[in-house]
Amino acid sequence: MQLKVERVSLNFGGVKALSEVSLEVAQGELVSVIGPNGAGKTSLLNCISGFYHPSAGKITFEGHDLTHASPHQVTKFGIARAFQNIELFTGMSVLENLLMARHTFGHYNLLDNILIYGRAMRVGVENRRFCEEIIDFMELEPYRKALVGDLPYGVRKRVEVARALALSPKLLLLDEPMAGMTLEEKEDMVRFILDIRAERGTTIILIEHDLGVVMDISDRVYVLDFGQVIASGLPEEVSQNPRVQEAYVGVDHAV
Amino acid sequence: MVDFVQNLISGVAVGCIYALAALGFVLIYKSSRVINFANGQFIAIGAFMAYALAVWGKLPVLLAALLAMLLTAGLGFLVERVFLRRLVGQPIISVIMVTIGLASVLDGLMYLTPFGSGNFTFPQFLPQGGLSLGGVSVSYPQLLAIGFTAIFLVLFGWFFQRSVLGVSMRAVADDQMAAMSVGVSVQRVFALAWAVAGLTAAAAGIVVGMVSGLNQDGLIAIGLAVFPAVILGGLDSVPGAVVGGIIIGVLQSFSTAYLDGLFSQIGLVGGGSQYVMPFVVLLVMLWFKPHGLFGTEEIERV
Amino acid sequence: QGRTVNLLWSGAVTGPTSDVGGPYGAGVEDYCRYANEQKLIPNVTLNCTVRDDQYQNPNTQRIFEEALDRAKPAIYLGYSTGAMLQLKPLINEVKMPTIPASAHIGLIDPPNNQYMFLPVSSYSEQVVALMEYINRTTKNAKIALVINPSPFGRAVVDHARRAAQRLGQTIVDVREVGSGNLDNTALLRALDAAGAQFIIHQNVAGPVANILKDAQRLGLNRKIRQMGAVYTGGSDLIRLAGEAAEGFLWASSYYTLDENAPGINLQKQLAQKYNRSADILNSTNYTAGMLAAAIAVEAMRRAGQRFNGRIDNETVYQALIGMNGPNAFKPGFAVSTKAGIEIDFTRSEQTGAEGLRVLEARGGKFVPVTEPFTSALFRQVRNP
Amino acid sequence: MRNPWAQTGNYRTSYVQDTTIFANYREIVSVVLLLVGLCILPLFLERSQVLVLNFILIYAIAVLGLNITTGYAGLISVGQAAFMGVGAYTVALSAPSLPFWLTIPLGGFTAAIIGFIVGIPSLRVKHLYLVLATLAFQEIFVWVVGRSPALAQGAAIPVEMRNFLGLEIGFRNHNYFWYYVILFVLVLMVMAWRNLLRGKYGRALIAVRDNDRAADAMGMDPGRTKLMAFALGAFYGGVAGGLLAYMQRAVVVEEFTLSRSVALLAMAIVGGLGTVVGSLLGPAFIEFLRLYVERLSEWMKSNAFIQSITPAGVDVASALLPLSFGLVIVLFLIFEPRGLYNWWRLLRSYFRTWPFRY
Amino acid sequence: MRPEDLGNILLEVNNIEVVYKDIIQVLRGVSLKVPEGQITALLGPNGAGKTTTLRAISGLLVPEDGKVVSGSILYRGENIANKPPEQIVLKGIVQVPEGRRVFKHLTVEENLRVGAVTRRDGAKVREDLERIYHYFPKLALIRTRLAGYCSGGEQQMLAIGRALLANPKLLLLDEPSLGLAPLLVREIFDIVAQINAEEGVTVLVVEQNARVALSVAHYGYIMESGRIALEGTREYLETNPDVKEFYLGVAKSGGRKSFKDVKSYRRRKRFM
Ligand SMILES: Nc1ncnc2c1ncn2[C@@H]1O[C@H](COP(=O)(O)OP(=O)(O)OP(=O)(O)O)[C@@H](O)[C@H]1O
Ligand SMILES: Nc1ncnc2c1ncn2[C@@H]1O[C@H](COP(=O)(O)OP(=O)(O)OP(=O)(O)O)[C@@H](O)[C@H]1O
Ligand SMILES: CC(C)C[C@H](N)C(=O)O
Ligand SMILES: [Mg+2]
Ligand SMILES: [Mg+2]
Repeated sequence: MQLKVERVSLNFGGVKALSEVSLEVAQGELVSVIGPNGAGKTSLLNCISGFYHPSAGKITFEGHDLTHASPHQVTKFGIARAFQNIELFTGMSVLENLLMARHTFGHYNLLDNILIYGRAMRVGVENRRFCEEIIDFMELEPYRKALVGDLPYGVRKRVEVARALALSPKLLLLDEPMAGMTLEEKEDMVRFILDIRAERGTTIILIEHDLGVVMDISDRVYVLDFGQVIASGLPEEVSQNPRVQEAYVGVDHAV
Repeated sequence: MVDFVQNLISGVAVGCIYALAALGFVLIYKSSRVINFANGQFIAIGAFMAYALAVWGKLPVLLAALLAMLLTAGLGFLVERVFLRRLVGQPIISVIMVTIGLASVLDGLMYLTPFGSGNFTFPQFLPQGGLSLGGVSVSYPQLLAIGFTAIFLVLFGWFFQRSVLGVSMRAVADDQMAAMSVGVSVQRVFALAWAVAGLTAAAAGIVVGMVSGLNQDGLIAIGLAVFPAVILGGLDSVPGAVVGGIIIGVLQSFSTAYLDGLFSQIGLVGGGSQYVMPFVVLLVMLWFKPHGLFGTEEIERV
Repeated sequence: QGRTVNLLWSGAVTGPTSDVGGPYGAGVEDYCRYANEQKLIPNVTLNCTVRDDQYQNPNTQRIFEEALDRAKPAIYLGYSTGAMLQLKPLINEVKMPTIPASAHIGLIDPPNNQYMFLPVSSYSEQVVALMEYINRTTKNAKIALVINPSPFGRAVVDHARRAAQRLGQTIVDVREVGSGNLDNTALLRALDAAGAQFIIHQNVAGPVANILKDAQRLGLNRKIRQMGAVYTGGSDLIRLAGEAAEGFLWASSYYTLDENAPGINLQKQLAQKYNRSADILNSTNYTAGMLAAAIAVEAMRRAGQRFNGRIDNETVYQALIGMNGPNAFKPGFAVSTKAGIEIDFTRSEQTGAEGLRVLEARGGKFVPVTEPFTSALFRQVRNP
Repeated sequence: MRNPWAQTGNYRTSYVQDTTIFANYREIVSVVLLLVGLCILPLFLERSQVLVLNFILIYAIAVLGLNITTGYAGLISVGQAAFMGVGAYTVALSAPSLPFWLTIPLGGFTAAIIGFIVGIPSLRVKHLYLVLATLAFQEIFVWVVGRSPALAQGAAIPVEMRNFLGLEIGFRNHNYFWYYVILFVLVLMVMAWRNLLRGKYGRALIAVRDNDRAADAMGMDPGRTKLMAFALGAFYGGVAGGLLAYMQRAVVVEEFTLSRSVALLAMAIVGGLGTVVGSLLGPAFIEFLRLYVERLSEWMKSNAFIQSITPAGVDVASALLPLSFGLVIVLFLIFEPRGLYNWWRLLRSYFRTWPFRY
Repeated sequence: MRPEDLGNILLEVNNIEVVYKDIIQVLRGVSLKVPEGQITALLGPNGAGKTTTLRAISGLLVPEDGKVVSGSILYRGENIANKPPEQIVLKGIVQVPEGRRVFKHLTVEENLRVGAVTRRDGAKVREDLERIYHYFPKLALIRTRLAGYCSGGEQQMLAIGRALLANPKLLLLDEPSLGLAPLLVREIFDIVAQINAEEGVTVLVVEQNARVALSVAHYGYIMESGRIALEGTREYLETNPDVKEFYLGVAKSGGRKSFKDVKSYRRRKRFM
């Protein structure tokens, strides 16, 4: 297993955001996490990506212990994420946002930086080329030099994913990348996600409320409720589970 | 023991002056996230106005004080109208810098009056001396400071927790756009905050005038002394301002009483630890409890 | 009428210590006007430049160098301790006779001290004199120093320590207190607990007044006698401290406004003529400014006389160091210890009026309680 | 943009082009001209005018530093003067035993170390709280110097350099000599500044200002970046302070107080935050403002009519400086928040397209 | 059928153009009508200008530095374009902003009370508060919790409740389903429908989730890049083939199409 989350618990004061959550993801898998609002999905991602540290339990990725790592350390192991409430560098262009993600790629020190010569220059050009490729891949060309703050919501969501990709991740964490999109835009995003997996072999954990999307593209699904895993398995299995129906889907299934 | 109690009481009295000065500061921060570097100037102007009304205008001291507080409130209102309002939505550094610029402008304006240089004594309307109990003494102006602070604390506490206007003031601090969406007039809230800040600053200035006389530099310096107090209490907490102010007052008193000797032993000549300890405490506080004793922590969720 | 000679004063008309600098600058200004009206320097128009440096050293430095480039003043009247100490090497290099408002002894101590002239005795001498005065009545006194948190305040500490040793006194504590001191209970109690019988202040009037008021409230005014050097006392202190100032001892070389001295009379006359407020008229700092200007004008007059109308920094310097013995200057602003001599300088003796008196606040006025004297002890402890 | 090969090559060159400081030859020429101009400028000026320039250039170095800490990393600092002080005192203590080309960088490094320490609270606190941390440092610095006998308790410590490679330095040429030294240092510091902000370390500064959580997720350690911002900004301050020590011939603590810190911040803002041009224009503007307001107030004092209409006890002339200083800050922030830099930009584009309007 | 046929026209937007920061033009002549007592839906892709339209109505362009530069917005016949938001609220138009925007550091109940800030009828406010708790029983359970720590659904309920306390005649909802789980989306829309039915509050709702929006709306507009592209009653829209394909996700064959099968080229919408 590439990622192992073992009996992780997380508390905020009295609130038990996660209790003994376990989850495993294999290399190349697309795993979805669903559950009602406040179930702890984002908290789980936050634990994996180092923003929160679990009060109990253990998280490992390819043998590295992530339990107490901070976000920038987690990134170095090859984990990238896109945020639920867009966290872009609003004052920068799309391209600059992606370049930020190349921060740790190619080493040069402060002195190289100040002299900008040789090493710093080579690294810079290499990173630029890489980012342009991703821009191309995510079809963001028209917005390359546009300030992120001025972009429509849907495009910003896409920039989020693109920026995460720029980290060359082995594991990509996507937190509701399709929220607030029309059907058509969702379809585009699904296509990107499937392409990412197909072309790069990236493992993906997806949080999404649109059950249509989740059921259609996931390899496996975990269902969280009140910080606990209440079901997991193949999409078909999970969607038949009565507990899931009750807690999440509700009577009107077809939203 | 008597010494200790006396130092404590004196510290509390001074602390109450800081608390008064801090209240207006906190109010502005609470509603608009602006750090007001011109607070000291407000304090000075309030005090000078009271002096001018009482001595030159020959008004009864209490009336003069009241009028001065209202006039300074007017000044606060004006400042918001003329300067701050134009900066809504600008980055925070701009807004801070504007208050710094404003401080300088107000300094200049004070030089246009005879108060610019020189010292003035406030007319005495309280009896000389003070209360004395078992060797512990408090002067009447100090009692006044304590009383003023208590009154303002209760008023403000009620205002922010109970009154709709107070709650919407906090709402504005949280999210201006959302507040507008339900019909809060953000501009009115800011204007009110600045006006009330002017009022409390003037109150502080008048008390200082009674305790220790008026001098522009001295009054403005109190504006600076307020910073450690508000950090200690939490930048946006009304009770925090009071508790922080009092702690800083006591800290200064205790530093002078018990610390100065220690400092000279490590080779720092001349004591005066009361000037530096508040800032040391400020740093320590920032490290261990960044939001002060009662400040609200930023709710940050990713 | 004839040529113009330049005189430069720069000091804090605004900013910190402007309560001193304001009246001081006014004194300089008024005396210059008077000198021109009276044609004190024959055939020469005196061009007095009074500039506000706001107590900021870069301003002082710029104003001074600008003057060197352009007006080329014959004499420079300086102001703050900090700026003067900083400019000392430059002043020495350009050989500019300088009369600072600050009476920091370091200004006339080597190195680079050749062109500095203090109009009256130094802060250190004032403090040592006060200690000697204490010694007249109280042996082995315990003394606390309360000083301004600046080079100005700190100027006196070492000399006071050495003097105490000679006198058998103890300096129980040295404390720095600046303006805006809201409450001095802890300070006074700590000094009391340390057994201090006397507090000597080296400060400006504001903080001292607050300490006096608190001492009175705490009933410590009987127990601890307070006193201070020249910038602590005067009409400002009385106005600020009211009756709490009663009994305060003040070391000063200047005459008070109640005395019938020629300088003081002139001061009253000029204040009226130039419409100065009562606060300025009553201020010792106004007297001090006038004295500095008077010395400068007199030196220029003599330089013109001695060197065929050549009035520049070199001749003025010569005039200054020749201002002694029968040539001493007696404008009547400061007390003197030697008959006929008020201000005298030599090449190596750069203090003007060496005499000083101790005055006591009584009934809202400072009245002298000693004859003018110089501190012999200070001369022993000045350079150990 | 469907053909990656054709495009990639193109990007590569365009990125290298992006990396160069100057967009075109015209800019190179104008920078060279500016430098030549600055080099010959003193030949036309009096000593005291050069002194004014020296102050401006020294402040420009300090403001450049502030533009790293505040302008780029967004960490508002009201302690830059104290960092200058650290540099100045380092110089004062080491000048007797070391040559100036060692003491000045040493001052920078000492300040950088202190800056690093002062920045530590930034690991925990954000935004406005941090302003107060720098305020605390500023106050503590002045206090400690004032109590330290080893630092003359804040009174003047002379810093003399009378001789450089056989060149006698005295009153006549002191200001000129230091003008060229300062100019040289400034040019170096500007180049370093520009390069820094074009590389990944500079980008990290901006990222942390913009969104430090996202920066964290991008593999940048926000804490380390903030500390670096403080250290770099302080380095500039320290170098400026070291130069100031030599230029003023002595170190006095009053040079390094809160009001100077505030003035530096004002210069940065009036000039235009985060720009080189602004770092030069800001100090120049503020210092010339000071100069001309001083002139004006002197004129007012000597003008009988103005004197006759001002009430007794009121000193209009002295009020002018704080008044104008404050007004300039306020007006700039309200009407031209991008500072003088923006004027300069507009002016430049005006000339570039002259005689056409756009 | 035209909107007039559904009831009195409460709000009429005539050909408005909106410009942000004096340079970015977003709306290029938008016109729409909101019939009184009905729910009107405004649909469209990202960046079409839906939020901007709502802001223009509620006056909330101000904090975004935007302006209505031409056209008019008539509310009961009175032009309210570019009026300050607090005046518009007083007239009875209240917007629930996109992304919930609750006051994070206030408790749930305090949030609600801020909603009543413009009201002078204090006694009635208490009553209304209970009514809100009746509609949203969840909120009653957490009235003392800080809003910042509430879950997304709770925050959305809170935002709507807060707006309702301002006593609106016309409620503007901006993407109430954003980020909410299906169960909650349903719940919230049901409550909106209930409030509309029981209290007669007119609603203009902006949504991406066309399916759920159309399930409660009486009339709908579809917006594309700053213009209204299509309008009609629910029945009309639900049967329009373009709407079916692009907004409701119904495959040509009739059933729901799978996301796995999305084609990798963009198709043109016919009505663009
Ligand atoms: N920083 C925090 N402080 C306090 N409580 C928190 C914090 N972050 C999350 N919580 C609480 O933890 C619980 C789980 O929240 P989380 O954001 O993980 O839910 P979620 O499943 O992602 O919901 P949604 O679908 O709305 O995004 C909630 O009750 C939330 O209030
Ligand atoms: N404050 C602003 N300044 C500049 N441009 C803006 C601003 N707000 C929105 N825009 C631009 O206006 C266009 C329309 O935005 P609007 O938010 O109205 O769209 P929307 O239809 O609500 O989209 P979404 O579904 O993403 O909320 C977008 O291109 C957006 O980038
Ligand atoms: C009158 C002044 C010379 C005194 C001042 N405080 C100083 O620096 O020294
Ligand atoms: Mg979530
Ligand atoms: Mg929208």
